[in-house]
Amino acid sequence: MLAEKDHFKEILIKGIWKENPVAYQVLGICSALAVTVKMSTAIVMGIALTIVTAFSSLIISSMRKHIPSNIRIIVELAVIASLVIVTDQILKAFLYDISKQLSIFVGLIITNCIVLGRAESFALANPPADSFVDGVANGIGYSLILVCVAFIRELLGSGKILGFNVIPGFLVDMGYQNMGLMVLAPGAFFIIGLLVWLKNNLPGVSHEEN
Amino acid sequence: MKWLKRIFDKSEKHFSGSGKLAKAHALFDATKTVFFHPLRRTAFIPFLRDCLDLKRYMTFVLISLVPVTIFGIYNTGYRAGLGSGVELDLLDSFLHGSYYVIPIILVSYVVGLFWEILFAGIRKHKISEGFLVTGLLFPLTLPATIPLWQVALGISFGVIIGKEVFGGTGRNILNPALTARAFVYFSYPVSMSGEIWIPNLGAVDGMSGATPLAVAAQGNQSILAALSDMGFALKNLFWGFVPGSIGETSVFCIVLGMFFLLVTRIANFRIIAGGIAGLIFTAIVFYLFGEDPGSWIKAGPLYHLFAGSFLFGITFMATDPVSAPGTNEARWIFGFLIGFFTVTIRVANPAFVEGTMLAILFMNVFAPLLDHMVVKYKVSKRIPNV
Amino acid sequence: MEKVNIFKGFKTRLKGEPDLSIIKLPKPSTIAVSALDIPFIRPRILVKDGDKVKIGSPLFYDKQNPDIQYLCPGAGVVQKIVFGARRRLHEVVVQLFEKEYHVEFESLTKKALGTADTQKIIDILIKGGLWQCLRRLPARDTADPKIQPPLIIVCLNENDMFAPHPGLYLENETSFFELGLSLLRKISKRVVVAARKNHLEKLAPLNTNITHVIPDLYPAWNPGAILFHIKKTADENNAWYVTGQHLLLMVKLILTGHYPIERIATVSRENDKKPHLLIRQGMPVKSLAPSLGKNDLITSGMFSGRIIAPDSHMGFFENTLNILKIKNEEEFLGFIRPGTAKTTVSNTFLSCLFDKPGQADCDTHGEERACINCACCHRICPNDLMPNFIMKALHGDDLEDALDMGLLDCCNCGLCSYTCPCKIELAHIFQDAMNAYHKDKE
Amino acid sequence: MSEQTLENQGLKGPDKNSRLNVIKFALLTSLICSLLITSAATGLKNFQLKNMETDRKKNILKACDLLDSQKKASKKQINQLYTANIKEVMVNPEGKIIKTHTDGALKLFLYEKNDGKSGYIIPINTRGLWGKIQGYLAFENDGQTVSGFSVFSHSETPGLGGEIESTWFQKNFKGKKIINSQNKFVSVGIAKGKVKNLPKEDRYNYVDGISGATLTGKYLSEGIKETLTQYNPVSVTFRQKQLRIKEQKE
Repeated sequence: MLAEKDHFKEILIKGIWKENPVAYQVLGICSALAVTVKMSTAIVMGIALTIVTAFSSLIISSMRKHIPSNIRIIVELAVIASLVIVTDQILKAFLYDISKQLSIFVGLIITNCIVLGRAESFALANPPADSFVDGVANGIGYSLILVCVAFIRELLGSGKILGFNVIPGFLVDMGYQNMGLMVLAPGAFFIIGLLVWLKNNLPGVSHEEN
Repeated sequence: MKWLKRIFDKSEKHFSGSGKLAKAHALFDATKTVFFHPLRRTAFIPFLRDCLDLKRYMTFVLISLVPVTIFGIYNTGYRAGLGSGVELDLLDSFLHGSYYVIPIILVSYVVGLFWEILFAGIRKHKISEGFLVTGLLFPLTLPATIPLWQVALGISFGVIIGKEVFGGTGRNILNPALTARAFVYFSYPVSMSGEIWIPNLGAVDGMSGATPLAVAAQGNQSILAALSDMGFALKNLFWGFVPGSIGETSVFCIVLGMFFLLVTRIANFRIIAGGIAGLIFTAIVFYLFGEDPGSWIKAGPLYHLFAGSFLFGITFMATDPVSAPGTNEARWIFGFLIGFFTVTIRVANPAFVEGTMLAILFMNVFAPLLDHMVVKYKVSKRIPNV
Repeated sequence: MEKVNIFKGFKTRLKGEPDLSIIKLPKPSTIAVSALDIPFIRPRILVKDGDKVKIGSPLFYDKQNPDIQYLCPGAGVVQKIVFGARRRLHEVVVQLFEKEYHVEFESLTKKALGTADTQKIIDILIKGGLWQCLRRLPARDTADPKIQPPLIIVCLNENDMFAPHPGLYLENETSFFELGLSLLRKISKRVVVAARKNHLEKLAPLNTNITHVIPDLYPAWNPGAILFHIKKTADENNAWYVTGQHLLLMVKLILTGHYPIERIATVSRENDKKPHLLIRQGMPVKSLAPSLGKNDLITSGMFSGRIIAPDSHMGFFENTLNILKIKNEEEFLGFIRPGTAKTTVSNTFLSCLFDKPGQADCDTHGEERACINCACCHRICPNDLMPNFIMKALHGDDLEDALDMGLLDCCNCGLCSYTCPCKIELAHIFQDAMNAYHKDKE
Repeated sequence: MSEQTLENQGLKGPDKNSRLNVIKFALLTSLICSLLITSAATGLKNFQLKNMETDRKKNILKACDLLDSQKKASKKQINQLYTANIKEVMVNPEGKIIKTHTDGALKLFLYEKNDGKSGYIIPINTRGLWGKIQGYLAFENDGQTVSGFSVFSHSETPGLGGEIESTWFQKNFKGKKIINSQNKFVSVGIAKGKVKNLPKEDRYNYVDGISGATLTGKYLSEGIKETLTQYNPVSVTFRQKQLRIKEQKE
């Protein structure tokens, strides 16, 4: 039982930090650029992706012994696409404002390399429970980076955190301006690049050292 | 100069090995080599070497920037006076201008140097002279009213993202000074775009109005008439008595610097000539086939050449050897396309009227590709020898 | 006479050009054969300390090519055999006798030389220790006697700017030289003789034999540069070359049966106009340049030679010494001085306005920096290479790419390193890469 | 672990990879997936439509200041406010309210607040610098005073043209007139720079511009003018005889 726990823990750490999908595998950059202007969208996107990845991994893993190998990718895509569409519909129904801001990017979870990547590289070769944990871990890893990037972009670009103004008035009076670049897509590029750089190079943070 | 040498020799031990200030060795070394040209015997063929080194190379770019800088300071002061309704004399203009411009240059150098030293310390290499140029070029492309903290952020971005992430001078693909400017331009558009910037003596707010490039004629007026109405006659643009970024206004001073760079062959004439040719060609094409008489389409080549920052960019930014192509044929293409894109962006992109910066950065990215194509072509022409 | 169009190169004049008189140096007490200036050699010693040798006795041979022997240019006792690091042979020093004896080789009369079999001549040359004067491009290793070369280039000038003037060593030797050319024509169908434009007057008696005229700028007389500009097909890349002096020696060997030991050499030094010297092969450096100071660096070619230790001897291929000043005073604010007396090919010093001969010193004049892609190296390369791109390709271990861009066309003139404002050792990098490639291919 | 699994797959391989099996599996998967999607789409459709409707209503309410753009409001509140205060009507080009749809009919929203203030809202649909700008412009019932402006969607440069969605810019419109002192229609425009630098007689017809976004302002001004010219008969009607929701209800 204990060993089981450690085993899951290891998968979790691997997905969230050591082999972080964005910072290490450099997957899912496209949506990371698009939805990180605000933290709220980033969080919702993170949750959506985590759910889709976790359940697609679970489903595919439990079917892995029955999926014919020559239509493997198509089956995986069908499962993922169905999950994505359902998620999108739910968002539209219950979180309309955010789904409007996420626009097509929820739909594009289908093409998010993380989901298919985990299905291909992990779920096809591991039991359902492991795959589910792995999907969750990777989803959280992705969300973590997304939220970090969104935090920086929202703070610098709009002077807000989760929609609340945090820049004190006297700073604005002294001439503070929001950094417009952070609102543009390249801003996310720079932030992600710098994060990856720091993660892989800062002594003590980098896992490559250990 | 013996005493100075002695000071350096004495303090060397603090900066090296286990000295207290060993972390600042790069700074010490940079300072020392400025005063005393280092001696180093040749170890490999050829046993004699040219006297030109990178320090002198970069210093010459600085020298070429002197006229532009001095005129920029004067013009800033003079404009500030006009903005407050006073006509200042030469000295007063200069003093007032210094009050605005010198802090910008200082901030740019100090902050940039801080990053340079930090990276030189971590990577254990020497401070590269290229920064001397970046540190002055960047402020010259800014309006005098820019807040100093934006200057600091800009130069930090330029040095880190524009240069150090690639491994330092010589390995960057973009011109760091332009990268810094682009950062400020997109981050703080209010301070940087569309309007001109005249500090107002005493008041906090600057005045603003349209830059020559943002001028659009009203009604049936032609663009040329509109420009001269606003005080942007060709003569004023040539001498530089117009508002604008600190170093970019005076065509005359830029041409002085250009001449110096060309005579000393620091700047490659192909880039400059190609650029001017590209600009004139494109401007003429637009002039002949364009429709709208009130827009810059009909401004003609001379106005396109003199207004905005094209000449400044093509002379000092595009000729940066690191980010420009290294083959002669590619340099012609590179220059020509910068001219072409400058006019195209000015005419076709209403949001970012000043196309030079975007054109140069864009072509910077393509420089290695141009080089690659030229090299491949030359290789195909060669009698193989393997 | 065909004109070779070489436009790029080192056009500045330098101080210290030797004048055109000849002085014969007295006989030295020691003489040596150096292995340091012989490319790719893996020597095996044939003598030991105390052995008696004659002029023409073999001292060592090349393990890769045992036929190629290096002969002693004097008769005496082997005094010492000098080894360097990792037992690398530096030189074999011979203490000379008062009276010297020759080893007798087979000789031919002038007439017999004209009709002799090619193989016979080759045999005499190999035995007589002068075959190695023929070198093969691009690696500049010893020519292979079994192969017929596409062409042979006779370089009247050796590698240095101040190498012996051909007009001097060819004076009154026209017939020998013509014999030499006929000898080369037996080996190859095409023989190219290239002379510097301003040497033509002095070479008037030979004018009918000169096939190509080269401009008067360094390194137009480099065989690599000549070949690059005259070659039409890829087969010609492996052309051979021989210097004018060596060709004369070869003829003399065949005619006399004695190993020839005399050469014309030059010593160049700033602010010093030295005469040409008639020396023996392998003379001590000190007897050529008696007044050496501590601040002197001695090389066998300013742009493409080697550094010679003051107490060693001249090499087999070396006929030039340059004495370069070592600077020991740091220049105050040196990077910004107007510089009225600087040697430069750039336009950044006032000295570029005057046509004064420049001074030569062996300082790098700056520190090494990363390449800024200024393409100064391309601007000066006589063979129109793009050294900055080749260097980057080599840096990225992409030898294929470097070869495509013409690495092997490099004539090792050293001008790219000379002109580089970032002080990158381009020529050294290329030489290393070419040597490594050559060794790999062997 | 994975090797083991691969082995298992290998053992089971020939069976599950038979052509019949592939077809069966594909059909089954498609069936389940399509069922899932269909049920989700149909089951949630009503919620989604309602959401879209509410979003539109919210923006209309914002334009006439019935809803504070800073505060969040629940769907219920929005719907209540809308039904209580807003009425959607069609007008013909002459400015008369019509019951049935005809060609050239224009959409118009009438509002009446609890404090008695009433007026009308015109939908704005114009080109911006980079894309379409959609919004609502609200008027008081004198037919000349702007009472509010809201932007529904746009794609202008963030920080420059994008400022049109900021509160200060939208508040700017409040109290501006669309006619000049001679009672001639001139529309309301966006100034280059600050209104205080304009000649006195123009100040009521212009709002402060966004610095650095001259062109967004230009296009928006043009768009507003065009729409207002179309709607001019309506405004004229209002100036002469105010229309009220209540009258319409009767």
